[in-house]
Amino acid sequence: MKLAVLMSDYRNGIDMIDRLSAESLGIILVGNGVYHAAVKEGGKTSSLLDKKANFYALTEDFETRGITAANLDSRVKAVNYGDVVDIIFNDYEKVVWI
Amino acid sequence: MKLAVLMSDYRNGIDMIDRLSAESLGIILVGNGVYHAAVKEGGKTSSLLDKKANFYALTEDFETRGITAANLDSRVKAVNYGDVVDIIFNDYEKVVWI
Amino acid sequence: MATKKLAFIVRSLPYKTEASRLALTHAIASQTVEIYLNDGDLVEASVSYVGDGVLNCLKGQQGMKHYGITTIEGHAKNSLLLDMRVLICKEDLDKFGLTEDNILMDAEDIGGETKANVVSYGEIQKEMDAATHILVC
Amino acid sequence: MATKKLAFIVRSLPYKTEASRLALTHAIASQTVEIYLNDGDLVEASVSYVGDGVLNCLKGQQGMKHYGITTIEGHAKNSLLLDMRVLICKEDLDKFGLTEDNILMDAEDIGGETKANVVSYGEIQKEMDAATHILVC
Amino acid sequence: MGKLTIGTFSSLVGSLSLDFSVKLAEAAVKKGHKVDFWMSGNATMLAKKGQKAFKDYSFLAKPIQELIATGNFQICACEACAEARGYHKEDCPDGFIRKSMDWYLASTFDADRVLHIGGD
Amino acid sequence: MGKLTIGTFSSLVGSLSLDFSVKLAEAAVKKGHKVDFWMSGNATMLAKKGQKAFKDYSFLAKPIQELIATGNFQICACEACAEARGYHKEDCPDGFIRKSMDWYLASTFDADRVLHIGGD
Repeated sequence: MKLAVLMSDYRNGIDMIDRLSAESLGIILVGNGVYHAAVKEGGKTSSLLDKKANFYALTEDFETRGITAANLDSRVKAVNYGDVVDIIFNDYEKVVWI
Repeated sequence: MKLAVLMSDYRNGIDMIDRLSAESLGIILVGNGVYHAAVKEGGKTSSLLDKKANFYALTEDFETRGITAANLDSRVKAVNYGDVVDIIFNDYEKVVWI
Repeated sequence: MATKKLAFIVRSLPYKTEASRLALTHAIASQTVEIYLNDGDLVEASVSYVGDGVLNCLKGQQGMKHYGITTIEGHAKNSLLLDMRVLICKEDLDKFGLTEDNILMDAEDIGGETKANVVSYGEIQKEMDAATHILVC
Repeated sequence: MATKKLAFIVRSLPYKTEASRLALTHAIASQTVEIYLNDGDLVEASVSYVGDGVLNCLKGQQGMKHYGITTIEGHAKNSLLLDMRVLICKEDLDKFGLTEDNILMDAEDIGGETKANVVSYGEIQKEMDAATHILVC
Repeated sequence: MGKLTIGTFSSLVGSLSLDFSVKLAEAAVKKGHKVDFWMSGNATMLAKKGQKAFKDYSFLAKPIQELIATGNFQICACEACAEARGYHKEDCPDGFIRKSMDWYLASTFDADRVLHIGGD
Repeated sequence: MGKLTIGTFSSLVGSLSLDFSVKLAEAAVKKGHKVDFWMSGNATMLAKKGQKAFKDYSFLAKPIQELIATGNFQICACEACAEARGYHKEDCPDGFIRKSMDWYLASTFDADRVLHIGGD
C-alpha cells in the first residue's frame, strides 16, 4: 500500500512507524512531531529519519515552535497545509495519524 | 527534602525521577504508572524500581487495569486512597505529580 | 453493493485517555451503519491490538468496582459478541510475558461465539494492507 | 509575615497541551496574590525548565502568525519582565545542542531587566529543595 | 475532487491538534474537496456555543462558521460524548449536527481519505 | 489536621486523572483535612452544569456535591479557561466558584501540601 503517516508526537510512536511496511511511505511531521526534523540529541538526528520514506514537515508547526526551514534536516521538505492535502490525495492511498 | 512522587505515566517521566535527589523519596504508582509495578518487558521489571525509594501502588488503579496484588513486584506495597493521604501528610514534606 | 473495510489499530494504554475505549465503541458502531447506506453497502470494522495496546486486553479489569465505569475488557467482549474480527499481536504479548491465559480471548459467558486471534505482527500488517482505511488510536 | 516559595518545573513540550503555557500564567499570577493574603505575606514563584521543557525557550516562535495565539516565548518574556527567577537546565540545552543564542534569555525589548539563568541541574535541584511546594508541569 | 473524512477524539481546546484538523479541513475545502468532520470524546468541546476569543487560546468558532458557509463541510459531534460533558442541544453552535457514532462510520463509506486522530 | 490544595490543569472527562483528584480529595476530607480544589485548562470541564451520567464515563458531579456539603472542600475554576470553552456563569454548578489564577496561588500559601497535576 501507499501510506502517509502524520507524525504528531516527539517521544512516542516511533515503535509503531518502525514496524510499518508500505511500498511507498510518506511521513509528514506535524505538531510536536516537527522536532524530529530539526532537533539533535547528543549530536544525533532522530532515528525516525533513518526510515526509508519521504519526509515532510509542516511549516506552520515548526515555525510556531521557533524552528526555521534552515534548521531542517536535508532529508525533510517543508510543506504547508495546502501541500499536505495534495500529498494525501495524490501521492498516497491511506493516511494515519500517530 | 522528603519527597513523594505520584507517578501517573508508564512511557514518560522516568528521566525526571532518575535525576531527583531527596533524603527520603516515596514513589506512589497511580494511573498508568501502576504498570511499572507489575509489567515486565523482555523479562525485565521496570528500571524505575531500581531507584532507591519506597514504592507504593494504588489498589484502585491496578485492579481497574486487570492487575492483582499478587502480580506486584515485591518492592511495591499496595495502598488505597486513604493510605495515600496519610503517606503524603505524614511521611513526606512535598508531593509532585509526574 | 460494496463493502468498505476499516482497520482500527489500538496502540495506546487504557484509561489515561479515552482513546482505546472510543476505538472500540466506534468499531462497534459499524454494525448499525446500514441506516445511512444503500442496500447491500457495508462498513466492516476489525480491531487489532499492538504495542502497549495489548494491555487493554488484560482479564479481570475492575473499573466498575472502583470508578463506576464500564471496563475496556467489557467493550472488547462486546466486540467479540458482535462477531468482530479481533487481532492481538503475539510478539507484543511475548514482550510483556503474557499468554492467552492472561487476556480476554472470548465472550462465551455472554453468548459470543467468536474468539480473538493471537497473531504475528505480519497478520496485522496484512489487515492494514487489506483495509480501505486505517484508524490508529 | 511570611513568604512561601513555589517552584514551577516545566518538563513538557510546548503546544501539544496547555501544560507549559499554564505553568507560566500560573507562576505570573503569584504577582497579584496579595489581595487574598495578610499584609506582608507573599507567594514567590520561580520557573525552571528541564528535559524536553527547555524547548519551550526557543527564540522566534510564530504562533500568532500561524494560529492567532500568543507564543510560549511571549509568556516567558512576561515572566522575566516581572522579575521572576527563571532557570534553564544547561545539561539539557547541551543535549539538544542549544546555546544561549538559540533561546530566550531576556525581555530587554519590552523593558525587562531580569535575565534568565542557564544553570546546571544541581541548581534546579537546590531550587526544589528550597521551595515550600514543587509544581511539575 | 475528493472527499476527506476527519475524525477526532480528544484533541484539546488550547492545544493545537484541534487547530490542525480545522486548518487541514480549510485547505482541503479550498482545493475543492468535500470534508466531513466528526468529533468524539473531548473533541466535542468544539461543539459548544459561546466560546470566547482570548489571545492565549485558539478560537476556532469563526473558521468553522466560514467552512460551513461553503456548503462543502459538514460538522457533527458525538451526541453521547457531548451529553456526558453537559453539552445539550441548545449548546450546539449553528450549523453543527449531533449524531451517534454510526454517522462517522457511514461517512467513511464513500470517503476517499479518512484521517482519524485517535489519541490526544 | 492539615490542608491539601489540589490544582489540576488538563485531566480529561473520560480519563481517570480527574477521578483521581476527586477521590483523593474525598479520602483527605474523610480523614479530617481541608481541601481546596483548583481547575484550570481542560480541567474546567468539570465546572459545567448538567453532565449526564453514562456508564461508559465517570460521573463526578455527585461526589463533588457531597464534598461541598461537608464544608471542608472548596472548588474553584479558572474563569478565563472556562469562558474560552464557552462555559459562562450560568453554566457553573452550584457551590463552585470561578476566579482568576491568583486564587490558586493564594490557596497554596497556607496549604500543608500542594498536589499540582500539571499535565494531561
